[in-house]
Amino acid sequence: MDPVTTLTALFTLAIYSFLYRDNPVYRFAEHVFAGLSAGYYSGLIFQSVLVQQLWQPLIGGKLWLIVPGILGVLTFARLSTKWSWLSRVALAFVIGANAGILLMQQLHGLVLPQVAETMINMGTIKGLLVVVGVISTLMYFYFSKPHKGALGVIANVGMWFIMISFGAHFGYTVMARVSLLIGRVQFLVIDWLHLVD
Amino acid sequence: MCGDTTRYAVTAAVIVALLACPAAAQETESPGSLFNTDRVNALLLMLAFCGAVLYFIRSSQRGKEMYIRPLPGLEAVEDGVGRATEMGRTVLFIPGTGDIDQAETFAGLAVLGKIAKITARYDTPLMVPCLYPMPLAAASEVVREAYTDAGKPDAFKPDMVRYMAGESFGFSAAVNGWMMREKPATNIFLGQFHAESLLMAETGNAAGAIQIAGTAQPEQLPFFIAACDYTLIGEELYAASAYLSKEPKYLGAVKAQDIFKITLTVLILAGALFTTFDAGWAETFRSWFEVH
Amino acid sequence: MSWTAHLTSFDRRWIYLLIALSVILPMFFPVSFPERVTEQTRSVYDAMEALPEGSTIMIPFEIWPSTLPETEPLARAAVRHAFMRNFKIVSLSNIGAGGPSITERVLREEGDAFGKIYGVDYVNLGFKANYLAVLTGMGTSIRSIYPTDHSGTPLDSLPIMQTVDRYDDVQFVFAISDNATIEYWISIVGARFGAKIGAGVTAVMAPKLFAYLDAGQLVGILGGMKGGAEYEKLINRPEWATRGMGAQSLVHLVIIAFIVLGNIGFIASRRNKAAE
Amino acid sequence: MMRGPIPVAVAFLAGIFMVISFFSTNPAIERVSGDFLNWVSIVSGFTILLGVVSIAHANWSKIQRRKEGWPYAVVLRVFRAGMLVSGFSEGVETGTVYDWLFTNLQAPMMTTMFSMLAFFIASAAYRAFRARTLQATLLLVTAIIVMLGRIPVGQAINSNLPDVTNWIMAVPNMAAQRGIIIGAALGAAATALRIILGLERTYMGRG
Repeated sequence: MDPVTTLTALFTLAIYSFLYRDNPVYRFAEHVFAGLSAGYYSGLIFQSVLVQQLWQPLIGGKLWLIVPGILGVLTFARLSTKWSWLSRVALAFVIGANAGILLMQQLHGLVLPQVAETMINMGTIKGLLVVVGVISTLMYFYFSKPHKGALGVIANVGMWFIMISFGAHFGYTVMARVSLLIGRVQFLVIDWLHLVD
Repeated sequence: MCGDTTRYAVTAAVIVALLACPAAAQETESPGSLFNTDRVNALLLMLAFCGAVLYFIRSSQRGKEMYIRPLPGLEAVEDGVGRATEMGRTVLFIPGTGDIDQAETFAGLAVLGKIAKITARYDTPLMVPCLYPMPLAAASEVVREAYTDAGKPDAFKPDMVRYMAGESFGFSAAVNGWMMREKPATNIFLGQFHAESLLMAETGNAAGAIQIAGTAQPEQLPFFIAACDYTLIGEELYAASAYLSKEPKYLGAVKAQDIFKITLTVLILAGALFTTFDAGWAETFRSWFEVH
Repeated sequence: MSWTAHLTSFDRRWIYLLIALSVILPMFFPVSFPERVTEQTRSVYDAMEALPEGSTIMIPFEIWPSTLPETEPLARAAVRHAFMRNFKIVSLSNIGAGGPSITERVLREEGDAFGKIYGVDYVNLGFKANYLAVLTGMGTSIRSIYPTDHSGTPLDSLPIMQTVDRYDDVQFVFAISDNATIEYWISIVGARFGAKIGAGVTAVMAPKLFAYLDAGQLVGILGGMKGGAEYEKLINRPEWATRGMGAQSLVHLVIIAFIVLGNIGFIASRRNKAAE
Repeated sequence: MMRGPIPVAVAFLAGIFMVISFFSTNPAIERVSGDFLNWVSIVSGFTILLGVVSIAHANWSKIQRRKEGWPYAVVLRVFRAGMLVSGFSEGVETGTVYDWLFTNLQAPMMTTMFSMLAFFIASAAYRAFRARTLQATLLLVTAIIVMLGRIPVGQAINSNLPDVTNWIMAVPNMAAQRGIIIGAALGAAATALRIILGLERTYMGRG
């Protein structure tokens, strides 16, 4: 048995031991895990962003990259109480740009095509169900009036559709989670213990 | 609010400039035009939508009452804090595992402000674990402010809002361990959640807590519904935060979205009817909504 | 305690034990079943087949190491199909934690098997921060976001990148994703920049994508391990996913049995109460 | 007091520029927006680094005060330091300490935590999926049909099951997903607008 594989296997089992109940072994693994996940791709950012995307092009002559460089350094002003407002400039820059992208992405990339493709022939069962389903689901999320009367009926139909879709999600997701468990068990049974070829 | 006026004026100027461009573009018709005429529909939709949102936010700021229908999970929030107070145990609140630029995080933090006021009033222990540093900082301020507002600034402890781990599974491992050891009375999960939803909610159930959850991620909702006592479904989270926080910026937005839901419903229905009865203009009508 | 009460109140640990057994046991008695190919999987295959040999496609690996048992089989199946058709592959990842190294590993291993050369037949651009900026920026120029590939080689010195600088230059995007980034590939890269998109996603993400499939915003969907197994069948190379599917059946049946048992107990106890 | 308006103006200009570039195919605007997005990506990289740095000092107080469980806090700090020091000093390529810790400890533990959901999904479904109301029944019946329709055994039980499953996915499920997508998109667009106009400042903190 390879010692590294054994180490990995022991940590795997330590995490699974939580299924029986909380215990010191789990607690140890939990803290190792939490510690590891703090370092979390710091080195990668350093290489791929600071070196490849900023520093090399900058010394290669793209001088205006000094602007994002300065903005980036400003984010660290957050660590000082007096200058922390400067870090908000950098944060606002990123979040503002993202908001600009998102505003159009949501309206143009999602709302328009999804609305257009619901304008379909209701003469078929599928067509009728789709139009009714989309409209009633939308109306379930209408908050300005109590769900009574006609709106109540429509919202209720919407809830049926939503529940079917949640059932479908659930049915699909079981396979997703079981796949991961199969992966872990294969690691323990095959890679670690070599019980099966 | 002259700042607002300036902003609106600049926005309007930009929009007018954009609108003026199609005419220019048609004359030149070069491959690179200032305004892409294929996107007129997106422009109109954006203008109408932004206009509606701003209009309703303004009228809410001016004090217009905005009705939001009662949501079943909401009373449960206050009852849950009451339960924790009676039992002398902690309220666990997680504002999601999304970063600070997510709508669900804003909604979660808005509700947190409300809950922290109640826990401050009754001296109920509160625990708010956060995944990312920015929401952590924002949550700290929200809770501190709530305790100050409730007249108990000294009762605020910095470690009420806590960093646990920088990645969602490490975070879940830590929160789960904490739940089994501390046995909180009430767990509230409101924000953006991913796979960790059921990891934490099922453990919280095993630990015997009353649980209230809400997220706009549809793929996680079946699991919150299965493991929690109350679940806010999808946009109910936004409505709930508007309802509890009473902030015009949220109330007005919910109202504008409602208007748009009705409008889109009517448009969809009209388009579908045109198509069904093969009206001559069905294709033209539909093409107004298609993207190229 | 009445039998109905027993049915509704197993200790959860018995359930855990049965789930564990139903995953472990099939490993010792492997079975495999023929996989029926769904329409949404076939359309991805057809879209790839319809491209002329030598086309360039983009395969982003938006996956975390934690979902590899589910996503790696379908990623490999798609990469193999692409290499079988002599496509060139441009890859990248917006998942910082592990994404670029997964991309590197899968491409290198499959590339070696097909005798493909890095930089000529495929390239790994790696990771850059902020997927919204990355996806939008690549619409005008890949070079503006990625001056170099993952290991720091300037893009201009790679033969494969001589003809590629924006989405218009690739004929198909097969986005592998275990998270919501797939929706941004659809609504930014697809809707805004007009790229043709196929999706290879975890089974969790798949149900939502049916709305995009129906609207023509997606060409097709490979959903989770089953999607992978179907694709392996289409390209005639049954491997990881096909093997994994054998073990799926028993666990699914066990979970269904528990749901049914719980409901029998529930309905019976409700009858008892009504009778009292 | 220039502090408030500057970040708000920056967010506004950045957002509006992104909206303008959406509507334009002008080569000059495209070039500028490509460079601009590169800047955004670079600054985002810094904010991630800031996150790593600003949490590096968490958990100190527990150790100093020898509070209950403090040895665990020491464990946490040791591994955090290992990850940070190796990540910054020697990078993340294969063969580094960072890569070793990530590949052999962190990634397997992530998958293990994730795979625990296979157990939790079973116990939650068993406990909660009861045919109490019509809605609950719809959920659980759909779930069972879809589960059966996705596995080979389901096909053996009834050869129509895969087709029924696909119909559920493509019609009622699809319709509900579409309704949810449209509604959620409006919500996200409203949030984006509030950020651009400076009405949403939660992300900046208040001080």
